[in-house]
Amino acid sequence: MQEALQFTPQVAASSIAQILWLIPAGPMVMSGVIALLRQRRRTLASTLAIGSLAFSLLLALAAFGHVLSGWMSGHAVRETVKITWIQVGNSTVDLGWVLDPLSAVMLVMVTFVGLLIFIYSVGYMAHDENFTRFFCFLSLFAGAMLGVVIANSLLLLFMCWELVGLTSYLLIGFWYQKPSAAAAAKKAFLTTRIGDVFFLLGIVWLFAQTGTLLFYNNGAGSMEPAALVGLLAAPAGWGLSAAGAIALLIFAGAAGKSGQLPLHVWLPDAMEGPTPVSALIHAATMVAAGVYLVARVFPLMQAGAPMGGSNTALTVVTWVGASTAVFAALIAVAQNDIKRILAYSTVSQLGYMMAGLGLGGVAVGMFHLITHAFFKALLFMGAGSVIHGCHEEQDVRNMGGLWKKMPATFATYAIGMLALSGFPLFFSGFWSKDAILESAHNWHSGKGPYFMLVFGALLTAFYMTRQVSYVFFGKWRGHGHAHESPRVMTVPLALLAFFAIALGVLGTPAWPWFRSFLTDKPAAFEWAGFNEPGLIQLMATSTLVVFVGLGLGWLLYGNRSPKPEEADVLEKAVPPIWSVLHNRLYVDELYGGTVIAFYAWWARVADWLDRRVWGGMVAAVTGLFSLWAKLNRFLDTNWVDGTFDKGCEELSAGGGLVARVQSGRVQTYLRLLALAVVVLAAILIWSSRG
Amino acid sequence: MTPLAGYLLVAALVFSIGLAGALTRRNAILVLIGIELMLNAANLNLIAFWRYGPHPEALTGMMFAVFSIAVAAAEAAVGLGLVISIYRHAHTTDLDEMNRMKG
Amino acid sequence: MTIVFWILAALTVSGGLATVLLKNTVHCALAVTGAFAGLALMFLQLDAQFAGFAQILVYIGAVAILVVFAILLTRGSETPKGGIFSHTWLAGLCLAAAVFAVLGWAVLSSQHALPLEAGSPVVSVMDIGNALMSRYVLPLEIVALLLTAAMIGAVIVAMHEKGDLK
Amino acid sequence: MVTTLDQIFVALKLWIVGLLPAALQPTAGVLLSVVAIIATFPALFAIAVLLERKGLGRMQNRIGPNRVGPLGILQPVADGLKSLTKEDIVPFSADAAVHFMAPVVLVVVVFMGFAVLPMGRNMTLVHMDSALLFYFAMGACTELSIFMAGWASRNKYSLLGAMRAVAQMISYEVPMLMSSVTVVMITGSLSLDKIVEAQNHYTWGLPHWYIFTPWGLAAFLMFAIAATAETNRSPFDLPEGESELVAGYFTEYSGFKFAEFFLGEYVGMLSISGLGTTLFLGGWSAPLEILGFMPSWFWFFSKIMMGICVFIWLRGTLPRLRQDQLMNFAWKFVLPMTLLNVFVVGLWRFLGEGWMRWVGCSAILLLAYVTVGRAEMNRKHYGPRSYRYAE
Repeated sequence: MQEALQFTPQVAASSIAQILWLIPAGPMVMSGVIALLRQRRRTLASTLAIGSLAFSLLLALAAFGHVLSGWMSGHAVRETVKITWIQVGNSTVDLGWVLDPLSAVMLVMVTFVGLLIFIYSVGYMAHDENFTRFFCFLSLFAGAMLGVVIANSLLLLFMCWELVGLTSYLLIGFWYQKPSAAAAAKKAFLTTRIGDVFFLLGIVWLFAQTGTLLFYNNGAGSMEPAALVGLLAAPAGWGLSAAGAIALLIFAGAAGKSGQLPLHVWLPDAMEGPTPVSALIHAATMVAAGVYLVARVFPLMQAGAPMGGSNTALTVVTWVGASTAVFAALIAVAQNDIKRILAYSTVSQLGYMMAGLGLGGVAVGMFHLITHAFFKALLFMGAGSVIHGCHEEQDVRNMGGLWKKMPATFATYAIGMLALSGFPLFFSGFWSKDAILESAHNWHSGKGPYFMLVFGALLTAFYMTRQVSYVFFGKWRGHGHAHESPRVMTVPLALLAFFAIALGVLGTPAWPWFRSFLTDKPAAFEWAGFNEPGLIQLMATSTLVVFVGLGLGWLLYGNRSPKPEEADVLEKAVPPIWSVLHNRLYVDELYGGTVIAFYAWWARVADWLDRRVWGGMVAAVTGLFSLWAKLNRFLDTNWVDGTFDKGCEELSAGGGLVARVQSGRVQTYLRLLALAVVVLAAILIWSSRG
Repeated sequence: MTPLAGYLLVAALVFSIGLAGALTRRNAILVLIGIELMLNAANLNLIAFWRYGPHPEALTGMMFAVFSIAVAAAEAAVGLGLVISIYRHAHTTDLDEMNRMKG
Repeated sequence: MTIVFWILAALTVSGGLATVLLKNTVHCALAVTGAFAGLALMFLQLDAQFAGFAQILVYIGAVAILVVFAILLTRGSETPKGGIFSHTWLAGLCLAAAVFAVLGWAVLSSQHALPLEAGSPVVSVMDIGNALMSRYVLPLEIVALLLTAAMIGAVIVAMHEKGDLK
Repeated sequence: MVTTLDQIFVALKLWIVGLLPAALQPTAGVLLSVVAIIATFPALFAIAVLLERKGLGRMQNRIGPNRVGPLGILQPVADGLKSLTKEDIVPFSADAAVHFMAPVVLVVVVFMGFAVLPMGRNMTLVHMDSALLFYFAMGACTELSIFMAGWASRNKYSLLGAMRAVAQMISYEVPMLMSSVTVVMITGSLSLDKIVEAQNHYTWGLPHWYIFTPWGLAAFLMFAIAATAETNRSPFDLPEGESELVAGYFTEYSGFKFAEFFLGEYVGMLSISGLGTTLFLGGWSAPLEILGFMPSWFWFFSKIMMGICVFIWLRGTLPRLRQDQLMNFAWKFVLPMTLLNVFVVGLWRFLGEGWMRWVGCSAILLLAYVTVGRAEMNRKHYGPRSYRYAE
């Protein structure tokens, strides 16, 4: 086994693709450097982190431009660079990275949003004494995520994936002195681990099947037709092909990272981390990673699916996504912690993305991912700025009337909220969600997801309205007096707000630029895009739904300022439902009652076995031996000792005799030495002459 | 009697004299001196063998002697230092009174 | 067997004997110096100039002085009560005699094997230097290390615990 | 003519030896040279004493000896006669044998040193391959004799003086060796003849003496200091510091033994300056090419006498050091500097010909001397003395 790291660029790879690795490398190296800094070098640390990420952003833009120009000139760009990592015999494990529209778009998004969040956190963490450590972790986080994005090999992707998990653990538990934070960090780590186990299984299986982990390797990659055909051919039981099974396993990993239904519990608790971290996790990096993974392996996902139809994997993805969307939205309705509400909304939006992937393919899901990244980052940072302004107050009931107190925050937050709830025509959220709904509507196998998603949209509009009216309208119910946040925090908000609106342009049915960019079909702008059958009605419906949601929310919560201790409107209306929702549908309790209880029970059983069964045996054996020992003792005392003691006395006497030789006198020893020499010499001579 | 034998006999004599001194004197310093004498006798042997040996041009014996002289110097320095420090503790250099290491 | 050899032998042996037998420790030190000188002269007689001068330089120039200093520092010059010989002197003497007997026996019995005449090697200091720097460079380095270590050790050992000497 | 004058002593020796039967010739040759040395240097010793007494007198605004003979030239003779005729006192409790041996050993050893000094062209008594080593071996022996003198006198002043002397000589022997090693490194030989030969050629009429190189100058300065200390001359004359110890290790000596010590000291000075001359001042070679016509032995002896004059001058000028100052100076300044010098010589050797090695070596040495000198000067223990009274 020879481990050579020979670097084999392929002919097509352009210079920008060659140096693509610099994008994640920069922040990673910088985090290493920052780790070496002393705690006091705050400015230096933040400068290094931000600078490195800005550098990555420039590179990402360059890469994007490269891809864009290639796309403009009509041929799809997909350049890969391969590094042979391990070579065993003739089977190699390759790492590598790929530059194609998907990764290019993702790179730009991550670096840009990440950069804004970095700048923002300079202001937000200004008073924390572990500032440097924070930036160390932060840039490592960003670097890992960028690694996930550019990875062309499932293995490299998995490495960075785990790195993301680790850094998320570190960052969520950043305020480790808070027990809740530590617990949340542990929870996040373990929960995602569950998904990752399946993911790893999928990877191994894939390697066993195809012998490579590269996605694209001019025809030899695992995401390319040749391999896929082989995978489809291989059966895996339960009527699944190997492709389907592996796809599901990988999806489990993705579900873990991006908080899909069974494994979403860690995401809301992750709010314990500092707000910029929440923003980063929820908007740009971590949860996006799951969706991105699915998008990345989409060829595998849809392998064997009939044109426009679906296969097992996609169906599962769709249903999980849809149900997550509704489920989380329901919970979000009844939360009072400003960040928790956003967290659940993130979960539900991730459900939308997954559903979009399952229903409409990469373009739909990714488009929502991008737009969501922007406005969710916006919302989180807005929330952060609110919390910052209200002196670390997080309960929405203790706020209110902030719209005069912090106008900038309010304006940007409102934009983000409207975008999230899909306010028609002007906001990116509307178009991306609309695309998902459309594809759900046109889905061949059942309308279930469609209705669920529509309901989800309603709820989204509702709880966002609730939150905003709680926070920004009514009378100020907090203590102390709130203040606007510093410029370093508001400027990023403004930027994000701009993009939250502008990005919509890229995805209108009239000019589906984004879709065509990802799916390599050049797109022209024609109004005819709207003439698709049912499209207008669809848009109308979603608009209607959104307005209903908004109106309902305003009706119930608008402009009234309840006492903090006063019960919520819904609570008064329908207490049981409220309590169920307020307690997050008892999922944590459910897990506590089932999984954890099961383990506890097992532990108790094992304990009992230990005590009773094994312990009993041991006790029996011990008793036997002790009995035997007693017998021995009896014999000893009575007739061994006599003789033995005699022997001991003899021995000690002899010892004394010998000890006399060691008189502690140098010359005695010297004498013995000399004697020995004499004898030795005599013997030698005698033997030599004889 | 060949010359070499003469040198060897002298060396042997000096060696045993040194040994006798080391074994019989009570003063630690004189014991050290005796040891030095023994070392010198050994050096004489080396030189004599080098001189009368088959390959004098190989310098081996002489080199050995030179190195052993250097080592002897070090030994003397350390040994005398030890004697002095012992004297500081026990206020004597009489070996008969120095039997702290008695077993 | 030249007359010179006999003189030198006499000088050396008498010096050694004096070292062992004399009462006054300082006299012993001086006597041993005589023995060293005799040995050095023997080296010279054996055409080992370098070794001989090194012997004089090291033993008479350094070791003897060290010994003398040690004697004065330990008040060793006044003869101790109860004789200068340890009470086991007889055993020591017998052993020494035995050693001499064995060695002498060995020499005499192997006399027939010993070469009669010496080749006359022309050894310049240059040769020695070259040998030291080429073939014996490793021992040289090691000896240098040893000497340094010995020096430091001696200083530390002989230094006053409460560094009031400096 | 020139050569005859140059080689006159050699010729004389050959002629005398030629008169003897062949069997005795080698022994006779050696004896003759020995006799010559034993005759010459005491004479020089007398001259040196006279020179010193008169010179010191002048330095101290005295006239100096001027009674015996014209201008007091015969003063040394008078001293000699006096010391020969004085009673030889051996203290009652002294260790007679050692007390007697000490001066003998000293004188013998000191005279031994001359055996290897080339005193002129073809005027080396023993052509020895490791002459320098021999010389230092002999020098090492003097310490022992001094110790013997001090210890045998059973007198605390003598003992203290002896201990001081021995400590001082040991301390300064090391730098002396080191500074001579530099010359050996360049010449590539321990033989003093070769060393002189190596310096005995000229460019533009100027000699190639080692003192005219940066390292050579540094080494020579260190050598001079060490030599002054080795011979217990002022400012390093603590062993016989009259103010503290009556006369140091030869307090208890009188008459001829004292004269022997006196002789030993001065002959020691002569031989040391002879060695310094040989090592750094080109031995018997002429200071200028055009002066080559004068006999080599003349140059040698004149250089030696120059050395003596320097000794006298120092004695007349400098105050006596204190013991701790002496030791600190030896171990903390002289020794490091000589070691550095050894390194510099290595550099010199391997930088090869050219101006570069001159600049480099001089730069290193200057820097070292300035910095270390400054540091040493600013040390506290060179400040005013603090007395500790015996309670």
